[in-house]
Amino acid sequence: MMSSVPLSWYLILSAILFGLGIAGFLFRKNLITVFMSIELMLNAVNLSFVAFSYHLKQVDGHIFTFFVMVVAAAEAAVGLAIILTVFKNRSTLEVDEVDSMKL
Amino acid sequence: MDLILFLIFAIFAVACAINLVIQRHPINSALSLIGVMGALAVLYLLLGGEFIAAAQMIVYAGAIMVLFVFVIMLLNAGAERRSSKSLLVRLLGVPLLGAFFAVLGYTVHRLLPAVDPVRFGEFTGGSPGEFGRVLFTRYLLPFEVTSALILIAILGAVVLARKEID
Amino acid sequence: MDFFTLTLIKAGIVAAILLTTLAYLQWAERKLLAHIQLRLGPSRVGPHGLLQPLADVIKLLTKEDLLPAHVNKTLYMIAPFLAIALALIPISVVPFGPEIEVFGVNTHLQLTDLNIGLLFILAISSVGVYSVVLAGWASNNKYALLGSLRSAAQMISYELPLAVALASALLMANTLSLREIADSQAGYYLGFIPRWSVFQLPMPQIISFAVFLIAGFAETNRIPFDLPEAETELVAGFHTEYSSMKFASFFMAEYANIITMTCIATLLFLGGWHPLWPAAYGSSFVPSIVFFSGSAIALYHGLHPARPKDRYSLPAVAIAFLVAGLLFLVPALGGILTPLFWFAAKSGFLLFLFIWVRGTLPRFRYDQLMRFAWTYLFPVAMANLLVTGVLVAVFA
Amino acid sequence: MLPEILREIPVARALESWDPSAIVDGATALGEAVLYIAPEKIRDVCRQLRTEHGFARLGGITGVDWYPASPRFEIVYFLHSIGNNERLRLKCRVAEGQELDSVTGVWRAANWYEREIYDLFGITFRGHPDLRRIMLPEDWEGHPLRKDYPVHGHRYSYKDE
Amino acid sequence: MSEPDLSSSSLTPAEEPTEGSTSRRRMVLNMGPQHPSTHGVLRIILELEGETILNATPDIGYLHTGIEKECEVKTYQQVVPLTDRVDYLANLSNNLGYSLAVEKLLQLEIPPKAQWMRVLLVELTRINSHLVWLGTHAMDIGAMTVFLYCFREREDLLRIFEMFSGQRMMTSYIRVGGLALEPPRGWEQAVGKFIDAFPSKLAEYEDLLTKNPIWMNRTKGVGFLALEDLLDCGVTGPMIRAAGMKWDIRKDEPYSSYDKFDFEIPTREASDVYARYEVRLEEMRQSVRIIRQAMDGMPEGAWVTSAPNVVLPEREKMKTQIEALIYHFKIVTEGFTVPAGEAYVCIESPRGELGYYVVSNGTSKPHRVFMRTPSFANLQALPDMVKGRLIADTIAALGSIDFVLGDVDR
Repeated sequence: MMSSVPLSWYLILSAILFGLGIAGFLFRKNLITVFMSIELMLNAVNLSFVAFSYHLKQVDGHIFTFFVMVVAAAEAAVGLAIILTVFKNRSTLEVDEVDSMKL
Repeated sequence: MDLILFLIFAIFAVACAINLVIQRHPINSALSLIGVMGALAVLYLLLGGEFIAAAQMIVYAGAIMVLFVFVIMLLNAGAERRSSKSLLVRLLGVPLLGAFFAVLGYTVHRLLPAVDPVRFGEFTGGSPGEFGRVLFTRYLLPFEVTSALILIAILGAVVLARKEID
Repeated sequence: MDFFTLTLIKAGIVAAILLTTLAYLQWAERKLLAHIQLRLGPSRVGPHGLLQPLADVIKLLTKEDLLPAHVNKTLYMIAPFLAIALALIPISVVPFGPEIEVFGVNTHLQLTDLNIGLLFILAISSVGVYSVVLAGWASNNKYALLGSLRSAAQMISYELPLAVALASALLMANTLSLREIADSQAGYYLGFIPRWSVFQLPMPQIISFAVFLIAGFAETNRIPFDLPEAETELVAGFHTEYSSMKFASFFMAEYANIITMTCIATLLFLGGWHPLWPAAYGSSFVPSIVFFSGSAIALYHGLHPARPKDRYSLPAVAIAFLVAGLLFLVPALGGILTPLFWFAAKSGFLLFLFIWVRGTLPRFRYDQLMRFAWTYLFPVAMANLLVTGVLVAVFA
Repeated sequence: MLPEILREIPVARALESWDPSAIVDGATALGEAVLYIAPEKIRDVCRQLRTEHGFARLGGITGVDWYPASPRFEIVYFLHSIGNNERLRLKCRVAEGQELDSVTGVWRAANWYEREIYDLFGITFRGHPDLRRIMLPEDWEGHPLRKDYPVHGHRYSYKDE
Repeated sequence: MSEPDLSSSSLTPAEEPTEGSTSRRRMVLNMGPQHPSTHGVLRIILELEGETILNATPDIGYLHTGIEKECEVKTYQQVVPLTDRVDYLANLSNNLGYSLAVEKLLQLEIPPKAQWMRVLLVELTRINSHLVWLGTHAMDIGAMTVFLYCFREREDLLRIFEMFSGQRMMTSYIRVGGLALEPPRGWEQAVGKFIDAFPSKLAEYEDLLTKNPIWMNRTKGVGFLALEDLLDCGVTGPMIRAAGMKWDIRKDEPYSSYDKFDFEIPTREASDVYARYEVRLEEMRQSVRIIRQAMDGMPEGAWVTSAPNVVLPEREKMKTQIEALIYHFKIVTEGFTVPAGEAYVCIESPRGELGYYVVSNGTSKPHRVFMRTPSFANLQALPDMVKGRLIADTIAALGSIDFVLGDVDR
């Protein structure tokens, strides 16, 4: 049937997004961009959850996704607060330059 | 119809994700990420996740990413400096990544047992009612734990971002 | 009839009416505000300035579209586009009336009925903040940046009480589909008290209605919460650097958001298209009576004109009103138009409220605004949600 | 050297006994008292007047150009005591190029007035915290309120245009 | 004004702090010279952290027109129209201050009717000026309707001024020696109608503002400056009365027969924007009281003094008597001479102490005219009022100072 999509395509998309997330995480130097790459990976995983949920015809995958979102929200709040503090103390966002434990 | 929608939004998501990685200025990356999230929300809808699609927009795109954009604007963070990479990396990086994804896709496609293709409307368990029923019965404990987590995160963020008392 | 054809026809009608309303809402605002302030308002273009919106559109379209040199071009172009798109989308799930039959076709007075209609609107409106933020950021102007920073903080803060206020109304309606929400408020207590959400037992939602309206004012950046574009402080806030049609799209977006907000308030709290009292007591004659009396007033003033040109314009208005009133008496049309009348009347009243407040109140200071959201509005909305939840659990 | 006419003014007598060399001249005309103060003493006199005689307010400072007389300028201080409902005018005769002590330390109000005189008369005040032009652009040439400044025919173009 | 930090208050516009410096989060915002709420061309250089103001440096001079210099090449009577343009919202007060100074030098006796007319007109000017202040101040804080209400009444006032002088704003109606023209027929009705209606209009403004919680939130405790600081900065007028100092030149050094009028000096203790608002509103009520007294007790007699060498003769006399013709010729061609000397006269303008210091060298042109304008001194207090507050408070504080840029820059 031409108009439907194999489930595996969703999973491949998820894998690609995850891979790009990793790439961003590894190659970017800006703390905020690194952080956003992590969010991208989380999103990729969420897509697999929802896809599997469809496959199993159960809502549990959605609930997992929901929890991931909530945790991501908490993570973003704390993470951005840390970034703010780092920037306040060192006035840079480059990962390479934030390398000492103390000022 | 499903296929067209899937292709449009999948390609859009991947394009945005690539843009996220290659853009030098964090605000562009953030906007790309919002694009990815919007595309994913539509894909969730195609998979029958009505509530989760709305939540994706409200929580992820509407709240978390606003926070990101807000912080970027507040810090007035400039573009990243260009780093000197070796010629090898520059020439081979992108083809290698493409090849890696191709292998990955093939593997996933092969390993997955043959199942029915996704048809829109076949699974309606993701409606808000159904979602809520499961969330507040089977997953009540995790739900409560998560709310505690959120509370702690709020406190942590407030403590961290607060002005130093001098 | 084919689903697509039907939807296309409905989309056309809704778009036409919405865009006209947008233009004339602005006219109405200027006119009303002018009368509140004891002046005339637009009166040059057309009778009573009725062609003013058209003139404005022509003016804005033909104005030079400036692109300042120092802006981030892509984002600068995207922002107004985003604003107007995100402001117009939500209207697609708003129902304006019950199921009707036209030329043998049964259809709802609604573009599409999503079972997560309200969530959809929330989702779209939560993304709406980006247009403001991007406009401010891309303008590369300090006033614009300050305006958009304020705006982002304000919209996020007020979305919470707004959503909580909605939640308590939803607890009683028990659905997310806007049409079912409106239908859940049909009927009357003791035969005459409407079962609207604001009156409904077990917990009348008056408090959440008030919270919703206040947060709605803030979400749409209206006085007293118009800090993102507080012109005396930040020149024009986030759209300082915009001109021509881009500037106009921000304004259209603002008015479209106001319309969406009033529609949601009407549907959730004021019973949608259900009349104030039952048809048994003659509520279906109200539209005709309103139009007829309007016609009589216009005719009277046309016969005793204050200005010479009123001699012709006011009788014309009277005739238009007379025809409108008669249309409601036609049995086939009355069934369709009466619910629409009630819906429009309630939304119109709320729109009037928006304008009235603008003519009355000064502006908050930024920190007061945030404090108001977090220390008054949010706790009140939460408490109301709790009480509603308990009462619904006890009585349901 | 207190002129006879000022003997009736208590403030003048008190100043005379505090520092005989402070007042160099004085006059009363039309019911207004004017004291001419030695330029190098102006800050001390002002401080004395403020702390001991209740002149809490400085109404203003201005200059008068008596070109071509010498010394050329008169700097006029308008003092006011709200408590005693009394007004007093101090004057300093200043030659061109001569500096004067700033009284910003006595009244903050003097800040802009001294800047204005610096701007429009070209008289420098020693110890002023922020002596810049106030009315005219920073790169303006000349001092317009001087009598030898042309009234007509002046051209100016902003430097950064 | 505290000692400004020279390094940070550089005048280069909107200087971005250099990258990596510790002050990177400090933003320099140029408020003005074109800005909706600076009421003219005032520039304030704000140093911000977020929206908190670390430092504010007013930069004035954008409206400097050199009026003081221009006075030196005009005859004494020709200076009067220039004084209109100093404080263009209270031009009659400026006319009066200058005329009083020259009259003092000439030692002219002004007939009672002219004096009472002057009081009446100056009080109308005070209402006019306060109306513009209230309207724009309320507009700045977002109350748009009050602005239009105020301008409705101001329109009536401008019509009255036009009736008297033929000009709505630049009236030049008070001249050396008395008034410019005989008061027009029917002025009693016009003024009477206005002051009968005005108290109820004041109540309308108060309905919209005085008890409005948002208004109170925006104004109470904002722009506070202690009385000592205000005195130190040379602030006068309603601002100092709002800090509890009961000092009004009309009472303490009465001029133009103000001592014959019965009125109160409103004071408040709070010294914030709200207190200044209350004081000015009360001043408008007192002005109505003074105007009513002036109308009821308006003396009969000449509206201009009889000093043939200063005041132009009547038209009829000029055409029939040779002395009058000679005087007319002399006054018109070269002006009147003023004996050498100097005089300082200050009056209570709507904004505070308005002093005219006129130095004469015995010719028909003043040697020097110094205008001690209230706005100039009052504006000096701004930085202290807004330091550590938010941008929105700057707007409120600016409005409460009620400066006129023409008055600041001259």
